[in-house]
Amino acid sequence: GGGESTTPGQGGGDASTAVGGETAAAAIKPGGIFRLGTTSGPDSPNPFVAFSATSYIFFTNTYPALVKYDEEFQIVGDWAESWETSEDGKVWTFTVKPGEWSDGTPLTAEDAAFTGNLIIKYADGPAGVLAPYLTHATSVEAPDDTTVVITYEKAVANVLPQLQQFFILPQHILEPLVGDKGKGLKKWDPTKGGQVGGGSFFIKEYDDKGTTILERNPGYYGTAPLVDAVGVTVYQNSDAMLAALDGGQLDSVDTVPPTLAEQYASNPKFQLQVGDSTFVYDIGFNSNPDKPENKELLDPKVREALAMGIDRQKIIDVVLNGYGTPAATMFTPLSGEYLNTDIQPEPFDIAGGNAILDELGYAKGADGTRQTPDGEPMEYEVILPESVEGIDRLFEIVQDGWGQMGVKVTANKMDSTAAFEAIGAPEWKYLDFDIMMWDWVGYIDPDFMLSVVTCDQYGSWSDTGYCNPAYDELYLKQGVTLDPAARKDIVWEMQQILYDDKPYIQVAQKQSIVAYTDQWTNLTDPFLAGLTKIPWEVIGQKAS
Amino acid sequence: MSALAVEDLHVWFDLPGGRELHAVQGIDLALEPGERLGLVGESGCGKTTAILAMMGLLPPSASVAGRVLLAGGDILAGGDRTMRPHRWTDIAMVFQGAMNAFDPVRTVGDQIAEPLERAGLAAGRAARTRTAELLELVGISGERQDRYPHEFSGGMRQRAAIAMALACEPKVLLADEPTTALDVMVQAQILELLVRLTDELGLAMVLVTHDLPLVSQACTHAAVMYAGRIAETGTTRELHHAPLHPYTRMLFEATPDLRGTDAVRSIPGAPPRLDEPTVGCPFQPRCDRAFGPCATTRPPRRTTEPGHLTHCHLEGGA
Amino acid sequence: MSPQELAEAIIPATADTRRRPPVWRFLKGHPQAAIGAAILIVFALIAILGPWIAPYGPREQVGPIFGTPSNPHPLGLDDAGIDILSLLIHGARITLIVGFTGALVAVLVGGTIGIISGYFGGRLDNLLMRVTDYFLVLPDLVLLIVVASIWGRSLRNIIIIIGLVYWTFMARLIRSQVKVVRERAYVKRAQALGASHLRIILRHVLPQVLPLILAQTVLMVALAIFLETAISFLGLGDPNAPSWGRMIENGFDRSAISYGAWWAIVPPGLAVAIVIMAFNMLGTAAEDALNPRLKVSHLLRRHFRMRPLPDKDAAR
Amino acid sequence: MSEPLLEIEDLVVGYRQGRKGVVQAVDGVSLAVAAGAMVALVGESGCGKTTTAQAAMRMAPIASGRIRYRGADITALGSRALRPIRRELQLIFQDPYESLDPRFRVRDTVLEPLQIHGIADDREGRMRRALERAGLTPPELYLDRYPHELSGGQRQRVSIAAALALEPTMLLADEPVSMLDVSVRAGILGLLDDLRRDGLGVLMITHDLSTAARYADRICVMYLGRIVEEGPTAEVIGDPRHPYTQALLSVVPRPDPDDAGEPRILRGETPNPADVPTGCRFHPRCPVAQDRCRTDDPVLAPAGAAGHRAACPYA
Amino acid sequence: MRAGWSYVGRRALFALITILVAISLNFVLFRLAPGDRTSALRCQGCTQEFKAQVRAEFGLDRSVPEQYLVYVKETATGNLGRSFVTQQPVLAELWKPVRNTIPMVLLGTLFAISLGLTLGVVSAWRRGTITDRTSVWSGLLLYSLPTQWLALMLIFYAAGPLGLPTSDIADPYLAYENPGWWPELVDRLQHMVLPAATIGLVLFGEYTLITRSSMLEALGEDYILTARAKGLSNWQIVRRHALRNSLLPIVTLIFLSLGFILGGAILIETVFNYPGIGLQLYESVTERDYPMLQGGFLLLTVSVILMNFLADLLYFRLDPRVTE
Ligand SMILES: Nc1ncnc2c1ncn2[C@@H]1O[C@H](COP(=O)(O)OP(=O)(O)OP(=O)(O)O)[C@@H](O)[C@H]1O
Ligand SMILES: Nc1ncnc2c1ncn2[C@@H]1O[C@H](COP(=O)(O)OP(=O)(O)OP(=O)(O)O)[C@@H](O)[C@H]1O
Ligand SMILES: [Mg+2]
Ligand SMILES: [Mg+2]
Repeated sequence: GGGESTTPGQGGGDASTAVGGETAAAAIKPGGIFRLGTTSGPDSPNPFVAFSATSYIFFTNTYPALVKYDEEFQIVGDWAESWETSEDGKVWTFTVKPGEWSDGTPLTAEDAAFTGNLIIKYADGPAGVLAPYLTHATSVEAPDDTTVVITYEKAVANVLPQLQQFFILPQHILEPLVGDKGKGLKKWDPTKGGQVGGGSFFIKEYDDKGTTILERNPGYYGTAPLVDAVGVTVYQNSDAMLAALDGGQLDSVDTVPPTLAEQYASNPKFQLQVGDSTFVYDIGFNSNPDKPENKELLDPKVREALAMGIDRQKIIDVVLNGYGTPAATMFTPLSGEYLNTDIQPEPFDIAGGNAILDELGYAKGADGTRQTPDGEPMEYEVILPESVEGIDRLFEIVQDGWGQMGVKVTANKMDSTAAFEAIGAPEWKYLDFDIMMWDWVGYIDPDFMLSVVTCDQYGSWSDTGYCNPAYDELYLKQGVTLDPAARKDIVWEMQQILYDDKPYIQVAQKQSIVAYTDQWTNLTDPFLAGLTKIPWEVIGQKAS
Repeated sequence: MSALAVEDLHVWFDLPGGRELHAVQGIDLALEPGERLGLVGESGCGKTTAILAMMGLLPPSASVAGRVLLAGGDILAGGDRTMRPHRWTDIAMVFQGAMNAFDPVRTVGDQIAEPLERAGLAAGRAARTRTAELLELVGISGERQDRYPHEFSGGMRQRAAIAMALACEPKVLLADEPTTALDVMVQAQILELLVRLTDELGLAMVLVTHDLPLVSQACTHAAVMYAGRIAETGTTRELHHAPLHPYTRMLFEATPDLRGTDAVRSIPGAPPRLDEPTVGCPFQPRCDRAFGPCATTRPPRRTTEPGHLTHCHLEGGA
Repeated sequence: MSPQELAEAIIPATADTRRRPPVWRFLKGHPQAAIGAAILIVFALIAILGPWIAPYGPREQVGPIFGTPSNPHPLGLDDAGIDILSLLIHGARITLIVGFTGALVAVLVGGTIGIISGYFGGRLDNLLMRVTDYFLVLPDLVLLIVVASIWGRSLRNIIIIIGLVYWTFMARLIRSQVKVVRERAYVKRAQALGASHLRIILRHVLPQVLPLILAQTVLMVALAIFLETAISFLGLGDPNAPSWGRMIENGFDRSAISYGAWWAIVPPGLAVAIVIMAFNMLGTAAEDALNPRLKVSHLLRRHFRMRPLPDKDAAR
Repeated sequence: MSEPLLEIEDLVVGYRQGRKGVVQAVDGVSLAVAAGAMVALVGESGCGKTTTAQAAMRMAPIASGRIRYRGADITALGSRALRPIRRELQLIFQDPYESLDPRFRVRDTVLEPLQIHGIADDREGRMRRALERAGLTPPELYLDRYPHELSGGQRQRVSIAAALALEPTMLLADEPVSMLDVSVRAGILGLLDDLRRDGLGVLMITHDLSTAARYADRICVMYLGRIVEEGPTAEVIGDPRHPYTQALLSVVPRPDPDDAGEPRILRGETPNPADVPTGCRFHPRCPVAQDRCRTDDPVLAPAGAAGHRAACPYA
Repeated sequence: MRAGWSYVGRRALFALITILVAISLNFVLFRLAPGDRTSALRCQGCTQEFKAQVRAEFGLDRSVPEQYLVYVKETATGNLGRSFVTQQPVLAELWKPVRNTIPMVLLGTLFAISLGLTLGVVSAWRRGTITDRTSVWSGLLLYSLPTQWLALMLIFYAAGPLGLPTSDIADPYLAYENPGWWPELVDRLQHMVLPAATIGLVLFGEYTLITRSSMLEALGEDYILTARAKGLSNWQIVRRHALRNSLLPIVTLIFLSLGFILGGAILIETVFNYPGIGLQLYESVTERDYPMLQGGFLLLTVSVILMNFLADLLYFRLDPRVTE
């Protein structure tokens, strides 16, 4: 909810540019272990439980998926060699490669059918976490060992982007554990007694607070990785992680704090990659028209005025140390053509904002705080989730700007669970809260982010209580529009609606900053995105 | 030669603010083997300080002048260093509150044997045997040496403290109010014990108390102290029947006698402060026979009989 | 002579110091406490005058992120380009307020319970002490995290939490003291006279335990500040209040360590340490002064001194 | 002798001690104090003297028995009803160093009883009179002093003055001089003696028989929660009947070294009320104990002259 | 010795009762927590029906007394439920971090005890000397340093020069290389040094001060004067009399603090990225993982109570007066 860093498939870098260090290609020495540091740990090795991006990295590397994104964010085959769609777009048939699970059991289409039907069956229950990847699917079948047939109830626009996260699980391991009503699924510990993987790796050792080691799966259906193993170590804070990187205990880290990016960029021992991500800071307003108090905040004009009080550049400078770009919609350039480039961020213009508010009749009181016509001061509490990095500073800058416009806000910081609860309070009716600050980390495909503001997300992903039937209609339409250009138009229109209604004011995109030591090569972009599959077949240590 | 002699002993305590308290202002005492000397006086007159000085146990805030002669040799001059070898082997002590004189976490026997081991007199089994003997000597079963102090009653602890003091067969025993806080009956037991032991072992004993009748009954000699000085020394008989110092007489007059009929009279006023110099006789403000020189001149030391001496201007008795 | 008796025996002889206020006398006799008090006065002044003496505002970006210490900014800049020295000055107020009020809550709650429990004894005492026991065995930091994250983080909550964590110490301590005072003859005498419990508590018991309560309060303030920095460090502090604890947290969170920006972490930590130390100096000195059992030591390297006999004639 | 002011009848006081049960600190004590009389209660430590006095003040838990004051039963009075009694019945404690609040000036200490009992008229005068009566003259010299600025004897006088402020009729003095120097004891005792001559009843607790002999009209000798001998002073001192009294008297040290006597020192420790022997409670230490003493618990019976009673069949 | 055993029995009973009380109060404490307990299921995408189903599964739909009974029964059989986050049994999930924390805490505490006690004793013995003053001031200083800050300072200024790792419990890849137990042990110890040193330094200050004053109290007792009168040397007096007596209050303190350190290690574990129980609980709080929290609380309270009990036992060994 309030989807943040723990959302599936955290946006990683792409279109990244290598900064500093030498980039000349060198001979590769196969073997060895690639050691990665991260500050966000896996939450579970069990796909029915896990949410965190790091867990998803494990899944993409240890479980087969039919398709994947390539470096240009185009869908290409992974386990599937080829696929075709029926006329009506409802039936998808994939031809898959032969492969083996890491315990030697053959990997067949049967596994896909088993996993798919399991998810469909328990979509409203224990398999809820995985259900989005098979939305609208009615069955998965395996006519033979190398053919997977997925049937949808209607034509779906984003089948392939979804399927790249449909992880195929080992039937021979899981089947006995399913239990009554699928109760066994959530209790499943895949790493107990050794995980059985079917991707390029399998989890050799799992430690959600320490180091997880992925070892090469000899029966992998694709090109074998060059490295023998990949280690992922979890750090509670980036200082510890960077110290390990500096000390040579790590080969790479997945995030470099913006404050430190320059240091690494100028250090020849390291390579730094900076690129766009799908991470966007936003300010959300309670958009439920039934909210009893502070109704003035429902007015898009007020929101617009407030938006003009946000110094986006200062936020980028201070919070992100320059490693960010202003944002005006929920999408970033990573979403490619779906990003509505017509929409531009509101200018930072205190006077302009003041003018709007004056015009609306919210005059400044004696203490400089504006008042509504009812005499209520414009004072609000802003919900801040604790886990979001830099949120304090972000808030301070916004607070200053709004303060200059006579709108007073105070922070109410909570852990993310509490924050999400407070937003929905009471009982997912969205009546209590006024303003919140958070971030969204979306996917490359726009579907999920667009869904967040639909009416039926109340109590689920919705963190603004926004509900607009016209918008919902468009959402359904884009979901079944198979023509990309037509779909793009709808998506652009939807972004415009949101910009006008302003359930959110998007503030800035936080770029991803990745560092690795100069000893490694071919860590082509974007090698860490949970969204894409890492090209292990080319990544290796320099020979010299 | 005296078993213990004190010559012109002075003790000062440093007080905060650079001032000084002259707690003991030049006392002389001499004690023959087997002699029991009672040291009496009002609270705060310096009794404890005097005997702590004899043991060299004064705190660092104290400074001392004078001599403490043990069998003729001065043991005070070298401070703690010269003192330590004599402690317990030559001169031992029973403390005022024997309740607290024992370490609560070690057995009584252990603590009695400790000085034996230290002085190399006995160790191991021999020390245990000796400890048992000592306890029997004061009327406690030797088996009780493995008990802890809290398992002893007050009277037993006091007796054990006496046993402890006798461990190294000292020649001099200093007992600081060994019976205060004890019941009359237990007090009688302890006194009887002390008298018996000094007789049997030929010990010289200084018995500090503020109870005159006690001294009369238990001691052969007595020294009456007042405000850090000796008012009068002599045999208990001389002191009772022919006091030379009015203070001695008035003390007796303030003490009710079980069957006596004389009026009991308190001594008016209070002892002088010791942190200010005194002029003349310190007792003069309370004295019923003060006259001319008392207020201005320090009384001289006078002797009537051998061993009976006083610091008083009055001639011919109080 | 027991140490108490000795101490008492000495007092009358030196009673001429009595007219001076005891606090002054105490500070004079305990350099450690005097230094502590002096430091605290300085910090209290800083806290009071903060807004006027701080060179910059607590939000004012005056230079680059983690700007190094330089002439206009002797302690450098923090992760948002704010002058650290100014932040320190502004933070003093919050830190001290939290410390004092937190300690006050602990003292009021713990003191009341301790006095009631100790004075009345019996079943009530038993009951109260069982509750205290439970709070005593709860690991405080953990309790605090739970409560802070459940109730939300505001200064008020932090203060209440601090009180909640520390009242037990206070209650225990006061109770044991009150139990002693209750047995004093003068309390018995008042009882025999028919004085009400309230009167006895207010007139006889409370004044007697007050110095100890004060000493403990001082120590408690140190603990409260300590706890505030801990809470803030764990990100559970009030985001609207710029305390020293939050400065440390900010520095830590924003990678001051890796940046090598020691100036973002060392000064606030030092400030906390100095203030806590000042409180501790004052508190432990007071505690020691109130403990008669510490006045005497029978085992010291130094011993009594010998001096020449006084001039007899002069003495006369 | 006039009507008794304070009467204690068959008093039993038990203290709960740990889990083990109840310690009978006082086990059937009866005595009476008349106006203008001084009764001394003597005995070894722990025999229940203090407890008796405190029970008379209604400050100890009374298990059974009666306390009468001026003929009225006050055993079961509530604290409100007790207040007027507490005005007239005053307790003086053993330790003058402890019984004064160190933070109270003499003035406050003496005024406190008046405040507690809400006596508003002529407070100042009452306070001065009390101080003067306690021998602290002129009062001005003492009014503003703190306890630590007073000598032990003066402190005890202050606590007596505080007791006198309410103009009581009965004093219970619990070892009022045992903590004082000999030189001032006589003064305090003389003061109490004067007060009783003024018509106050005094119950004096002491373990010093010489003191009792000198000042009291009657002596009650207590042993292990019981009174074992009781009678006019001259009788008890001159003709002690109970072996315990005899022993006690024999060990009293005499000021005259030549007047030694034959001490009859009892062996054994101070008895423990948690462990009372069967039969006569004194028998384990008694020099003349017979077989029947082990089983029969003797009661106070007349012995010797009129008004003299002892709890020993061989008295 | 009968009295003694009854003492031990009574303390054991007392500990047991306190544990029962703690179990119950833990239940209450977490029942007081506001909010939907299933929100910790981290299933924001789930339907309300599914949440209801999960509530039923965790027994949250039953009445509070019923829940309490079930909870007590399960707790008694050692079943603390399953973590909301990982769905694994709480006890096993707690054991992992506890296993990491204990050796570190022990190392730090041992360091603090040995050094603090020694310095405290010496300081009291040499009261008023330079040694004393130095140790009092250093004790005060260390006692006053915020734990997390001290840890940061160690990272800043000690880790580099000493070449010590500043995070984690072990070199993550060492085990993978399988170098044998010795290098692994060394590696573990190296990782433990800084966190343990932080604990050690903080406690050391406290222990020094407390030992000193406890020792001073003992040195003021009359039996010390007696011992001097008996002619014992200073060292003998300290060793035979003062030390043991002054140790009594310290023992309780140390044992009590052991339990607290376990929970209080959060700060240190945060700074040093040390995956211990403190960090785990902190995480559980932010994740609203109530079963974990409840279990962790129980674990910590029980360990404090047990430590208390151990202290009682030790007290019983050390102090002959303790029999009732
Ligand atoms: N350590 C000390 N520092 C300062 N003054 C002291 C010290 N010890 C004793 N005095 C003072 O020295 C004087 C003599 O004290 P001392 O204890 O020797 O008297 P005492 O005759 O033994 O009295 P008591 O009968 O009460 O035991 C008293 O005025 C006392 O206050
Ligand atoms: N509050 C109490 N709780 C339990 N036991 C008590 C209490 N007060 C007194 N006792 C016990 O009652 C017995 C009698 O005590 P009490 O104080 O009356 O004796 P006493 O004759 O006054 O002794 P002393 O001469 O020592 O003052 C003692 O054994 C004592 O331990
Ligand atoms: Mg003395
Ligand atoms: Mg008594």
